[in-house]
Amino acid sequence: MRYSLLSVLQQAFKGQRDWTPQWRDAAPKASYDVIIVGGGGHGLATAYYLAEQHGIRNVAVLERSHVGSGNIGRNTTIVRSNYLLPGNVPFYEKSMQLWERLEQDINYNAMVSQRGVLNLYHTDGQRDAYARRGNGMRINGIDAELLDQDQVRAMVPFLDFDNARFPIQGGLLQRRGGTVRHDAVAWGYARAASDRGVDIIQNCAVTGIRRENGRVVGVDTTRGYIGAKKVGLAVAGASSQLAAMVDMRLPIESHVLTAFVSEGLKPLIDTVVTFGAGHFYVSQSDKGGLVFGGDIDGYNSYASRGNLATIEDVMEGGMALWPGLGRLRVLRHWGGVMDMSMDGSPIIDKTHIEGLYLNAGWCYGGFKATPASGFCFAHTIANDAPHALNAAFRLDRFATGAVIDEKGVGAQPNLH
Amino acid sequence: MRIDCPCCGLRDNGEFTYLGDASPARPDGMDASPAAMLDYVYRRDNPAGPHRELWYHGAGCRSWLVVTRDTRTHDIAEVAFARDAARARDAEKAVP
Amino acid sequence: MSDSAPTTWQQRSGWAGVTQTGRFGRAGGDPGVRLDLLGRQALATIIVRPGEEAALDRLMQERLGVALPATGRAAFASAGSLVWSAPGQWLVMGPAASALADLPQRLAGVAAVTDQSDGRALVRVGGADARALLAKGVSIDLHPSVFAAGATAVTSVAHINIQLWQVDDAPTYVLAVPRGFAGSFWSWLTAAAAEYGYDVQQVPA
Amino acid sequence: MSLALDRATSAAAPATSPATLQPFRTAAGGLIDRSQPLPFTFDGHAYTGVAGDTLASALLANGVRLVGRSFKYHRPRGILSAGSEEPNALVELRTGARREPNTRATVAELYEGLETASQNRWPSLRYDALSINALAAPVFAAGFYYKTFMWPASFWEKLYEPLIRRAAGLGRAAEAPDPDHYDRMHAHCDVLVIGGGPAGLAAALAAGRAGARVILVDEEATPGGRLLAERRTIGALAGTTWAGDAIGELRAMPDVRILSRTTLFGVYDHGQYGAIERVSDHVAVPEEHAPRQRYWRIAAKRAILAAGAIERPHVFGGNDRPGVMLAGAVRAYINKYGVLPGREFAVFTTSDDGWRTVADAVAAGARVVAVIDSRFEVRAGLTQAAVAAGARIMLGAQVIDTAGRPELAAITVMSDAGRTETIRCDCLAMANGWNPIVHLDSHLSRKPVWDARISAFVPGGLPGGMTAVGAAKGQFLLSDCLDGGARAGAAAAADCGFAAVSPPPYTTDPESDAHEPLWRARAGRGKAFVDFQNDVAATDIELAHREGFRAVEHLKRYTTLGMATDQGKTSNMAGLGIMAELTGQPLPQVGTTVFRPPFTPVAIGALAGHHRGQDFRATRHTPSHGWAEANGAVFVTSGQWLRAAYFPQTGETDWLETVRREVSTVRSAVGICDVSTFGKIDIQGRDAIKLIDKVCANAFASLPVGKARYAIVLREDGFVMDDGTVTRLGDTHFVMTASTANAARVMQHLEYAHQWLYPHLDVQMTSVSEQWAQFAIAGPHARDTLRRIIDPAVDISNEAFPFLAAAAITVGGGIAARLFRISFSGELAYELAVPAGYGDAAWRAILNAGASYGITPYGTEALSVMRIEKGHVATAEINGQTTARDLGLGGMMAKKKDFIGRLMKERPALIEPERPIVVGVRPVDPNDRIRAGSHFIGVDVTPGPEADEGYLTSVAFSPVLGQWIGIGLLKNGAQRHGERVRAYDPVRNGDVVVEICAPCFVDPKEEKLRV
Ligand SMILES: Cc1cc2nc3c(=O)[nH]c(=O)nc-3n(C[C@H](O)[C@H](O)[C@H](O)COP(=O)(O)OP(=O)(O)OC[C@H]3O[C@@H](n4cnc5c(N)ncnc54)[C@H](O)[C@@H]3O)c2cc1C
Ligand SMILES: NC(=O)c1ccc[n+]([C@@H]2O[C@H](COP(=O)([O-])OP(=O)(O)OC[C@H]3O[C@@H](n4cnc5c(N)ncnc54)[C@H](O)[C@@H]3O)[C@@H](O)[C@H]2O)c1
Ligand SMILES: Cc1cc2nc3c(=O)[nH]c(=O)nc-3n(C[C@H](O)[C@H](O)[C@H](O)COP(=O)(O)O)c2cc1C
Ligand SMILES: [Zn+2]
Repeated sequence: MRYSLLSVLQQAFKGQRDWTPQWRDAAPKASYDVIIVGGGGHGLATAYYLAEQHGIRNVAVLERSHVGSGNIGRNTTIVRSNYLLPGNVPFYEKSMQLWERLEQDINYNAMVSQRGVLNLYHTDGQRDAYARRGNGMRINGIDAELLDQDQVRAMVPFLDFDNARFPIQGGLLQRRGGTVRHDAVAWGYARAASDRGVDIIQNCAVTGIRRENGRVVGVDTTRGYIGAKKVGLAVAGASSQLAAMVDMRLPIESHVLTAFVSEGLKPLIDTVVTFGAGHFYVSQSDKGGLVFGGDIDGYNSYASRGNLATIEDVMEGGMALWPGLGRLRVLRHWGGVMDMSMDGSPIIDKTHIEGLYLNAGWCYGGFKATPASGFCFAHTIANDAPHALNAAFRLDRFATGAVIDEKGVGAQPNLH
Repeated sequence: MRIDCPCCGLRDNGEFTYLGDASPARPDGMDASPAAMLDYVYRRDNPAGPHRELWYHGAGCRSWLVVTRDTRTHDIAEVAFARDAARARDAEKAVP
Repeated sequence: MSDSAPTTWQQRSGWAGVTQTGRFGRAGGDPGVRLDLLGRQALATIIVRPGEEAALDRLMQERLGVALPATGRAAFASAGSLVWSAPGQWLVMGPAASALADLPQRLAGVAAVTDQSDGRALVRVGGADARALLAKGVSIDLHPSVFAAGATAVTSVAHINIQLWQVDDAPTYVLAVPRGFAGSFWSWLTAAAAEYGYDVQQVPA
Repeated sequence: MSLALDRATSAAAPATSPATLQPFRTAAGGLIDRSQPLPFTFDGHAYTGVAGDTLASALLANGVRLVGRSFKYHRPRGILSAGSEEPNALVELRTGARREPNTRATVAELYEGLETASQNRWPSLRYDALSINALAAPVFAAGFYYKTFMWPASFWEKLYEPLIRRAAGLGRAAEAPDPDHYDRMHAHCDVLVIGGGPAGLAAALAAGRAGARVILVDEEATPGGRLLAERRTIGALAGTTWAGDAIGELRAMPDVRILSRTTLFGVYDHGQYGAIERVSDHVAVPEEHAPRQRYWRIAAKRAILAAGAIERPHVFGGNDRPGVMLAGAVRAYINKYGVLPGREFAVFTTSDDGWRTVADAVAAGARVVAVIDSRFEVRAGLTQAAVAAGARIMLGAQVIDTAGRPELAAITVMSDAGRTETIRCDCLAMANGWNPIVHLDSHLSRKPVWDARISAFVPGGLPGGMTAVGAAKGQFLLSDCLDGGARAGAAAAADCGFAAVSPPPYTTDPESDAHEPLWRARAGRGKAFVDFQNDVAATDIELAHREGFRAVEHLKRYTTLGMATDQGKTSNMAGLGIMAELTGQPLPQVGTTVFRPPFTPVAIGALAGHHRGQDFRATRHTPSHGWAEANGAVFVTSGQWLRAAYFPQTGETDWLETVRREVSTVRSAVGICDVSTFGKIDIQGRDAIKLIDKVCANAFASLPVGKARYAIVLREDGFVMDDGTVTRLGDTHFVMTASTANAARVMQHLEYAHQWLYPHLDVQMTSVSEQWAQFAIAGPHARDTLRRIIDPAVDISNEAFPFLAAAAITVGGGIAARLFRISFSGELAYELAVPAGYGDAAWRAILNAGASYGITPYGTEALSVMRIEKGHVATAEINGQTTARDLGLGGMMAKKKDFIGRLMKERPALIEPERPIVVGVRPVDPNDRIRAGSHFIGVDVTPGPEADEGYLTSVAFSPVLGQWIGIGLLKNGAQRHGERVRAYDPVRNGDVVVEICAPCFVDPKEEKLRV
């Protein structure tokens, strides 16, 4: 059933009787043209675009748990395209554009909310670095504004301007940035893909990748062997484990990032703010919870829970930026296991194994990439060649030196 | 999380700085190949399980440590001075 | 260490401009905490050369009359004190400004000696609530069964790396704070001590 | 502590006490002090409670049952529980900067003058306009918003979202910074006992008696747990007396600490626990110097989870009406607070312990009209009190609906035969079994397991530092709680090396924990709520099931079940039970959602503690800070340091004027700058030079004693990490400097190279950054100035002490110092290092010595101008994205030695000619101003990604050239000197044509340096 105000009203009178599962909970077939491993945002979006853009519908998404159980379901929902380096800029802008029409494309309200993303600066050096970034964005046709202190004050007057250890000088604002309701993205893509013929297979963990004569022929799973002409990996934090199945070592480490939500509150802040002198970023969900986070814990981890050192660091950042937070309460904190790459930028590429494709290295910033990642990965799989937008996200860039290191911290994943 | 520094005792992980996998050995010397260096600098096993990793006790004794920790449970099996581990590694390397 | 010649230049303690002496915090009753700002004393880092630990131990016994303390331990003597500070490293302290001037010579070939006399600001923390006060910032266990007189630790307090050692069972502690951080450290220390009431004095080392 | 855990002593109220004016206050009993009246307000109305009350008990004592409005439908809500699991009774406490939203009235201790308000309603609690939402409830089913509000697209941000956001949310945040302060405490123990009910007290006693270091935390003002809420006996003692004695004994043990009003909120790895002590929340304003709350970071060798259990409500139509309460809460209000939550009670139970309510209510003077038990048969003797009280006993029956406006006035009961009947009552006590508090045991990713005996999940019980006891383990009999607690306490102490003896078994009054779960009652007319706060009804769970959201985590996220401030403490199990029924799965297979910290919400301020405002991070001060401050310097943050940016003099109107003067003075006379912030590393040992040669990319083996050399440190990936200098003080003695920004990183890197990469090297290294104050003295009169302060024996003539010379000297009459002839400004310059204690003196002495030459102190701004004039790269260029080649330093890279970063810097993309390389720029029109961060675009080219040719890293107004200049990174830059490009800066409306030149604007032949 198409979702609309009308159908919602009709069902209100019918006691919600006629709704059906939002996507088919499919059982595996013997084989598929394409298998996407990972039912997170990227995997589901890829399946959707394979069907929608490339007419490839004999596709399965294999998810070891339930759809959306990974990082798509646990991130701080920030979307933006305020990137610095040429390799990244057009890709993330494409993503932004796809967000802007997502609801119409997939007939699902994922609450894309362009409430603005404001990155604060606290020193002249930081200001100039943001100017460099903002100018790069503008050159690429992306909106960016460099605000001074007064302009920031007008937007978010409750921040600590007067007694701060690191006084706020201004900020880089991308008004088109904002937030998107994370779970809805997974569900919406699942529904849209399923409607187009994609099999979404939950509780189906890939345990092996089979090859014959150097090319991929299928995958072993907890629900049996499934044949495939092509296999695309989009398993985020589990990328190294999947790669190990074909003896590949990736330029990736898995790290845990903690996110937090406060108790529900009446509207307090209607934009996304990022502290530039500590690890803290915050926005408010439509339900009223302040959703916030900080830095990763910094050690390799496959456990989706963080520790006190980081939790305190985030709270200190919060209080330093916004002293009015003191009496508000954290309701819950949780972790997600992320695929931190060696230069902090993603990989969307074919591998040296024929028929095997890789989508990984999203670090803590891959949510915003979901639509474009699906779009590009689908293209790469369908055409056996990258799209111009992901031309820079190659696996061989570490060998060639064409790394995309936005932060300039080098080959140390926990610093990105 | 707490790490049992061999000389300082159990300390909060906030006192330490993490570097990463301790397994790759630096290809030393003028004849090291770029391919070996690429492997050393960029490629990681990133195991879900026991992991030998380098931590620096920067807010304590300033020792580099090799910690063997399970990345799924955080159980720590062993903590050793990196210098001792490195000497053992080099001694092994020296054996033809 | 070698500033034995007369000089007209004023020396400044790391606490200068940062601290005030007197009684602060909770009013009434005895102050729970006593903070003694220690004047400058000779202080150096000694780092033993590979394989020279025994030689260093012997030389230190000769020079100060105390053996090299083990990991996490400090040894106090009138000629000078030794405080372990890292594997193969100790802080050596001498009473007078020039007390350690001979060390680099004496330990040549055995250990590297680096003057740190000006690098740290020292404060002695005592009083009935001294342990509770430190527990606010120090994450190590200060219980007497674990950390007693003669124990030392390098750790961090309020994001500042410090070293502390316990000098008696009262308990009384000495904290060595990197000089540039004295102001921020003091801000933490006094905020933490306020609920107990505290007394600050300037004392010679 | 003199503990009044004796209900008798607090019994009788003086006849005139306001307590007796509280219509629902019992005449006697309860752990309260009727002689201490406490006035308070709720929504502006004045009421009075008594000492020992919570806000909830005080409101109930005053007959206030409508306390809040629900999240989505704005339904009237009352008080469900008597503890931290409360989903409904959320209020705003206090006013102004201390306003605190969403506080559970059930845990807020009353104090004199407490101001409270209901929330999420307008204009008033009783008449809330948004209660019309309830009419639209058929539309507002779970997840309806995913299906609509999509058209037109632009309306989402403009219309729909603001409306939704305004309607959603709960309380209002304070409008000002939090005025209170928070404290942090680190504690260590052998045994941590979480919860001070009978199980926890018994555990703590056993461990404490064995000599273990014990910490017992309990959420409530007084430990005791259910003993305070029930009428029980242990041995010959009343339960309350036993608890009081136990607490007394524990308090007398030197190594036992009892923390009351303290919630253990989280369990973290390796025996770390987080707890919050509410030090001052039970008073209006914290006492002077007392924190509002204290965050305890506890490290424990063993932990005993004795947090008890949470009672389950029933799911039936209208179960959310104020007056419908948990049976255990009803008993708590009666026994602990001396309050009757109603006058005519009914009990709806599926368990034996629900029947306890009857006797307690009757004893307190209430009427019990009916006991409805869905079981067909109950144990003989259970009904005795009810029979005696004249209550109707309805077995095999269920409550299916309620009525009242809005407070409860009647219930509808359906018999097994399907006959319905309405019964008048103003309080319905629900007893539907208990859920052990498995939350804390699950924080380390341990999964709870199903215990069929009690139809509930219990802690997983896998090995680890934590053991559950008592109700938290699913042991619901008091005797089991006590015995199990004692055994666990003794075992934990033994694990820590203490010989412990288990006490003889405890005896208690007769008890039973028989129970049969009922996940939902038969359908009635009203909405049957599962999650009260988030308004998740049983029909929403059906809808989720219909739409395929059957996995528990999907169910949760689609319906928001369990996502409210109570995290589903009272609701999750019913939700799972209903889903199990719908899917036909056994309940344990449905599983639970993930439990996460904090156990109850924690104030953000408490976890931040001291670190806010100026104390967010430590500040480092330079040796000249005092002087600079006294002399009006303007400071800038540089990493942790505060550095003087410039020193304005009277008459100077803007910073540019000041900086211009400082630069001109240095270039024409002399200036002094505090550069103590550089990292300084003392490196000694036979192999010191070997280590330096590994870490630095340029060659050092040839560095003679008494010389300094510029040093470049690369990361292993070939990019520049930092630059600095290395000086050879002696054959095996060096001092290395690192930039202010990278000092700590470089030190760590050196230790890494020494301890891990090259462990055999004989090197001794230590930081001397704090030991030495260091000042740059620069300008044509630098030598003249210096001569006046150094000791006469030191020869610093150009011949004896040429450019890059270094030596240990004495100054000020014998003070050991180090002198380096290095220059960042391009002038004749020295850096003088003195022990930091003499830093202030040296600074003053130098100013004095240079006075006759017109010396000026200069700050980081002037420093930066001069280095840009000289084309020296700094942090803006060494930004982690540049190689030595990019910075024009490629030629310095050693060819014949291995060093960190050697191979990777040669990767093809890093040596490609197109790669931007450092250049100088100056506006073609000398009046134009340029700004760092501008991009380079061809003069007649339309800006676009293809046209982007690099960017401007640093700019300065050059007093020497009388115009703005800059350095930047430009594609093919080295070949383009003389060419023009635009410095394009749309974010600041800048677009300036500049000419590319060599990155050195002043004295390119370096003549001034060497005079
Ligand atoms: C706390 C947190 C905050 C974040 N905040 C932001 C933010 O504000 N903005 C932003 O842009 N990004 C953010 N991110 C990053 C973002 O969430 C991720 O980069 C992105 O979701 C990753 O892509 P995904 O959605 O496909 O991953 P996932 O949702 O993790 O999908 C991967 C899926 O693969 C499945 N899988 C793994 N192994 C197997 C197997 N063997 N067989 C079958 N299936 C398997 C997993 O179960 C999982 O469902 C954040 C991440 C975290 C953890
Ligand atoms: N069906 C039944 O008959 C039934 C069911 C459950 C409990 N009970 C009775 O309840 C009692 C249970 O005893 P118990 O000792 O196990 O539990 P308890 O409920 O008596 O005590 C638990 C204590 O833990 C505290 N607490 C809970 N979570 C906390 C946290 N996170 N941090 C700090 N403190 C926390 C509570 O404030 C409480 O004081 C027994 O008397 C038992 O008979 C009976
Ligand atoms: C944007 C966002 C908002 C959230 N809001 C809430 C909330 O209001 N209440 C809640 O209990 N959890 C909230 N959560 C957290 C989830 O309950 C859950 O912790 C998270 O999805 C991770 O899953 P896990 O804890 O089951 O591992 C939110 C999560 C996200 C990503
Ligand atoms: Zn250590």
